[in-house]
Amino acid sequence: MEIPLSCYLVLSGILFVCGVLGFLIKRNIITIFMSIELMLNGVNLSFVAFAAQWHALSGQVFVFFVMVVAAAEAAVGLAIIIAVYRTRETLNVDRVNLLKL
Amino acid sequence: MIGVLLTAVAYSVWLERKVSAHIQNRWGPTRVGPFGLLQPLADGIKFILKEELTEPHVYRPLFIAAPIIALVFAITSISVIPFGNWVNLGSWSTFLQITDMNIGLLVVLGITSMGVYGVALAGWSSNNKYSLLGAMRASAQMVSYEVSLGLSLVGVVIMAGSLSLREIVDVQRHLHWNIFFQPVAFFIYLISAYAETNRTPFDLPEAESELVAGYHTEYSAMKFAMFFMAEYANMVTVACLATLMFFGGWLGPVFGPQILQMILPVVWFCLKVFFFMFLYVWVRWTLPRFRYDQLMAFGWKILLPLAVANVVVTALIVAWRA
Amino acid sequence: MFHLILFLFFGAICVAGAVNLLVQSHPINSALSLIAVMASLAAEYLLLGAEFVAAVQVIVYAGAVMVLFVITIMLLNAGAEERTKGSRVAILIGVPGVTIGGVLVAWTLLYRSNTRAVPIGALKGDPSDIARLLFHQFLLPFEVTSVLILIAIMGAVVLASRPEAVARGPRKDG
Amino acid sequence: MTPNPYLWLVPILPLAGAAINGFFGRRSSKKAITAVALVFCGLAFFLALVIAAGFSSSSAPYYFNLAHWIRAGSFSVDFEFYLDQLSLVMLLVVTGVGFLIHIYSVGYMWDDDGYYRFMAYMNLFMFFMLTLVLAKNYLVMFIGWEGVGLASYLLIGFWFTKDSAAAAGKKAFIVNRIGDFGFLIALFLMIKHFGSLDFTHVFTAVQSLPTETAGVGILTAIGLLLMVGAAGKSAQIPLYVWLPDAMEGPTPVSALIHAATMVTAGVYMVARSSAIFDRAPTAMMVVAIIGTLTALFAATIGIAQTDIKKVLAYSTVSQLGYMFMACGVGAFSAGIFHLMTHAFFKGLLFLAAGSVIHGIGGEQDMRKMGGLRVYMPWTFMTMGIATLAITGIPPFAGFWSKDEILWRAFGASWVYWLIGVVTAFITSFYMFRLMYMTFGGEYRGAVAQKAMVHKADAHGHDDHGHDDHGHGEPHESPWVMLGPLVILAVLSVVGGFVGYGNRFEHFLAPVFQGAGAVAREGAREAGDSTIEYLLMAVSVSVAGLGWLLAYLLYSRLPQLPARIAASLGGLYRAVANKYYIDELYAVLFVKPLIEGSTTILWHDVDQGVIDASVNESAHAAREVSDSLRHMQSGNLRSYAGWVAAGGAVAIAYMVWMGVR
Repeated sequence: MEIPLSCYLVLSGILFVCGVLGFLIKRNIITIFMSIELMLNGVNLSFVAFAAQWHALSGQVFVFFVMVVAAAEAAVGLAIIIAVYRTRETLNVDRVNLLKL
Repeated sequence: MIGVLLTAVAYSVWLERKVSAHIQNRWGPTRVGPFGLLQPLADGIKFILKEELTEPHVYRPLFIAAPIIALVFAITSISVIPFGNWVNLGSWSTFLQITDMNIGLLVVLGITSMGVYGVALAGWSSNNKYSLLGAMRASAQMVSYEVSLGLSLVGVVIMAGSLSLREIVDVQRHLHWNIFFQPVAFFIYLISAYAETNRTPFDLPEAESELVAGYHTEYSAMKFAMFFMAEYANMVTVACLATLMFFGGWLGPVFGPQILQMILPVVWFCLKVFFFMFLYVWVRWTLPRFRYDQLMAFGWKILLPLAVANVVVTALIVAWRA
Repeated sequence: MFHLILFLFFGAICVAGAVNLLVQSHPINSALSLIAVMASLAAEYLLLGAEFVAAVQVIVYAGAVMVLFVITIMLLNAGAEERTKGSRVAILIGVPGVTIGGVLVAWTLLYRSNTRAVPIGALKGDPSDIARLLFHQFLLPFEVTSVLILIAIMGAVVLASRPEAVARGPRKDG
Repeated sequence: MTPNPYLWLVPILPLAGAAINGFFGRRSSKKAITAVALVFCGLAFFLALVIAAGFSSSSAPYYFNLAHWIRAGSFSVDFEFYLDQLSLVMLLVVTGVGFLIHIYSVGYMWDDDGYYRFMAYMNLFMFFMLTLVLAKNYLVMFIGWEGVGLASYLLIGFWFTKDSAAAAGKKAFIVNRIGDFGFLIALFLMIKHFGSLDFTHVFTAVQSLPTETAGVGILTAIGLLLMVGAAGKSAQIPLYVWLPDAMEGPTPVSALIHAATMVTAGVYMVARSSAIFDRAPTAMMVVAIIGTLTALFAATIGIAQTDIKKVLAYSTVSQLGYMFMACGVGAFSAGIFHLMTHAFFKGLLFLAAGSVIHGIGGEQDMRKMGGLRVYMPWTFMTMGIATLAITGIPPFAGFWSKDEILWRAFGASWVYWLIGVVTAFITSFYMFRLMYMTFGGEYRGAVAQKAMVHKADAHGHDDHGHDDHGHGEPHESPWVMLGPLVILAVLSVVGGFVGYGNRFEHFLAPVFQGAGAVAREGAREAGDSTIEYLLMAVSVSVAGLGWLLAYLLYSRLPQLPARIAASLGGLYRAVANKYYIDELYAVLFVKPLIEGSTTILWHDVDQGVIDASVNESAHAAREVSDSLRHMQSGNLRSYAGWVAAGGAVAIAYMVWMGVR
């Protein structure tokens, strides 16, 4: 029994949509950031699925790069979150809507 | 298999108590059984029978989940460790390893890296500043030293040309143990492994004199036992890995009848692991504890550059010889 | 059949984790469900034959990135989120938009595409093969990402350290 | 054709000099500037001599491909240089006369603050002029063409703090643009019809076309347009008006650019395009008519001018008219011959005039001169030789070339000849008038006058040890200025013998062999030596008459001219005011342009349409932004909502496209 590629892609789509929804409805900035990671993961899955479909390892290499970028992004992003929290003393994005303090 | 491992864990506790006692010129456990050999059993019964305390101020779901996470990951990592050579019983032939994967080493690293969640969540969910401090220290320390740990193994991987633990052992035949070719990597690995398992001289997370008991301050009975077992299981895993990577795994003189030929590799393997377990205890009672900033500085400023240099040199030599 | 069951099992964990991420109000729970998603995604990768990617997924994502998240949550002592209603747009336009887009994509994939089935272990993602690709064809991107990481490290250090600490320079006794 | 790798060095050397002086001159000493300017210019001259030494009338042309330039489909233009007999003559004239004038400039401009600038511009001019002369195709020629225009603009407006100089520079530039417009269109036509701008290609293509005897064809159009360009650059009717004003520039500039070299570029271009004109008799006739009319017209204006340089300027226009007349009747080599001799004597005249102006402290009005032969004998002598040359007194240079032109013109039509002879008479008259007014009689200038009228050449003149309070009495110029005068005087004397026995024509024959067939036949018909000598006698005697008249009026009876002027009344005023041509142009072109620009373009189009649309769009943008500003709430999730909605729309579109 083999799984159609579309199943993997739909799974990846569900993860991505969940990520976007999380971005939209979550207020905690850390959770929003995690939603982004969820989106990236969803995309990664479609990369790997396509790699398997087309017998091209490049897809997996792309996943590797995405992970690297995600790691860098997490480091910087969390540092930014810490900096934001230090100045605003809140993690709620609805309260972080002014450029000036 | 898990039973074997848990038994090994239990007896390594006994070993530790015994050795430390002897180092301190004491006798250690002697009452339960000959040489106190049944002491682990008694300990187990005690842990199970003790009252499960769950303080009201903790974050309950994670407080309960944390020790389970810690133990599960600690035990899972043993699944890809090969502990012996091929075993042939008539027509049935197997390799003494639960799962063989050609990325076995990465799996071990991945699973051990997950172990940090148990510690971190335990400390955080306890809602106790000592626990939290201990957890933070543990997380930072484990994440930091994992880098050096992984890099120290890269040299070996380059020499073996594979990530499969079995193949790594296979290339060490005829006493071509990696300890002779990668001494720097070995010591980096050893130091990082001690930090990774939160053992002295890197036991900052549970430094009794500063943090009461670190992340497991609030734990008791079976949940505490789980952390305890996870720690020793991790030690066993790390010791196994050291044996496989640097000391030729199950390789050793094999002779005698067929049954002996099948058993001897396992014996050699166990002996080597035992040596490392002994070393743990030995070091624990010999070296003092680091200060925390010294620990981090040592990890990032000395071990990491050294590991990188080792990788570069190894790669250059391998490339030159190829 | 076994393959399908595994796929469904881990897929279910993925979806459940993703939904749980949305539902949970406490960030630490969201983080844990995200870890579950990532771990089961690693299993999915194994099903697809991508062993190396699976291992790296566990090591990098679950073992490093998410640890950072958890540490940050612990450090900032983030509590359950407030239910503020800051954005009507996100709820009234964004959510339906995403839902419609997702449904459309799913519909297209399921009923309008003729993608072939993926055999189990279709493509062996051996570390050596990946490495060959990475260090030949993708050498430049690889090096560029290494620079990116370096910059990210420096940026993170500068951002996260307190301004006065940056101005004062490193402590002498450290 | 023979490749010659040294060819490109000739133009590049002055460019290097210009660059060095231009970039570093401000901080260099004057000696260094002088050395750079002279060495690079002199090297170019030397190189030209070396090249000329190995070049004879039978030599195949040299060429050198410096670089590929334009490649567009089948059309291509290379940066190529080319040297044949025609270019060689021009090359020698430009570098030789140019070098002499550079030397002269050292003395003339020494005390000017912008000395380095002047030298850099002069070298730059040399570069562009040599590019023009050595071009192998029309586009490279056009670069030189525009470049000399630029150098001319810079040098006319050299004293740009003076309004009249700046205005004269602009005038020259703008009038030249009109000519360049015609030139450019001619180039476009060539590209369209011949697919090339290379001389060889174009002329080969032209020769396969029939002569456009009746009607106006493409060749006639190209020829006329080229003539428009030439009229602009060489100051022919109706575009001559810039040249007299260009005398605002320093006198060496007038000598080099506005007498000897640049203004003759038009003649060179017409001669170079002889193959085209040969097939377009109508265009040729227009060239001849314009040249003839210009010669007469400018000469009459020259009678009544009192500014020494203005007289010479109109004289230049007139002489250029002669050259065009020659080209128009098919005597290209005669035109080039006159071009060469004219370069010698007109350059000499200007330099001598500069020496005079220099010697009496910047005065240009001839009414305030007089008796200068006593003070500056060398200047007097050399200028006298030049005058004899320009008036066509044998055996001076001008005689040979002018006579050749007149004879050939007679071969085409007696009308040309008649006007040419009348012009020769007038020329002789105003030139000797100039000589008598300047050097004859008593000095009329204000010797000790303190408040001196610093006219155009208000250069510093304290170089001779005079104090600031006045110029003292007139004096001879230093030898650095007189040297070039003497050399040019020698050339003005002997230069004409080059053409003795049609040697010059034979030398240029390879260039014009494809052209001038019609004209040459006509010339042969008139080639009766009796008639030739008769014509010669007429023109020489006419020149003598002019001299005599000038002698009578300005030396014997100095009061008479004023009375004649008074009795002529309106006519004299018209001539003195240059027939009001400038005013006419102002009324016809400049004023309507300014009016139209102000009312229609500025107030209606610019303010009413362009500005208004800009303002309105800005206003509209503000309105829209004001309403959209509320979208930018600062809330991260709202932004994400918009992004998500946009993504959904994009997905929906793609799905729809895919499904459809």
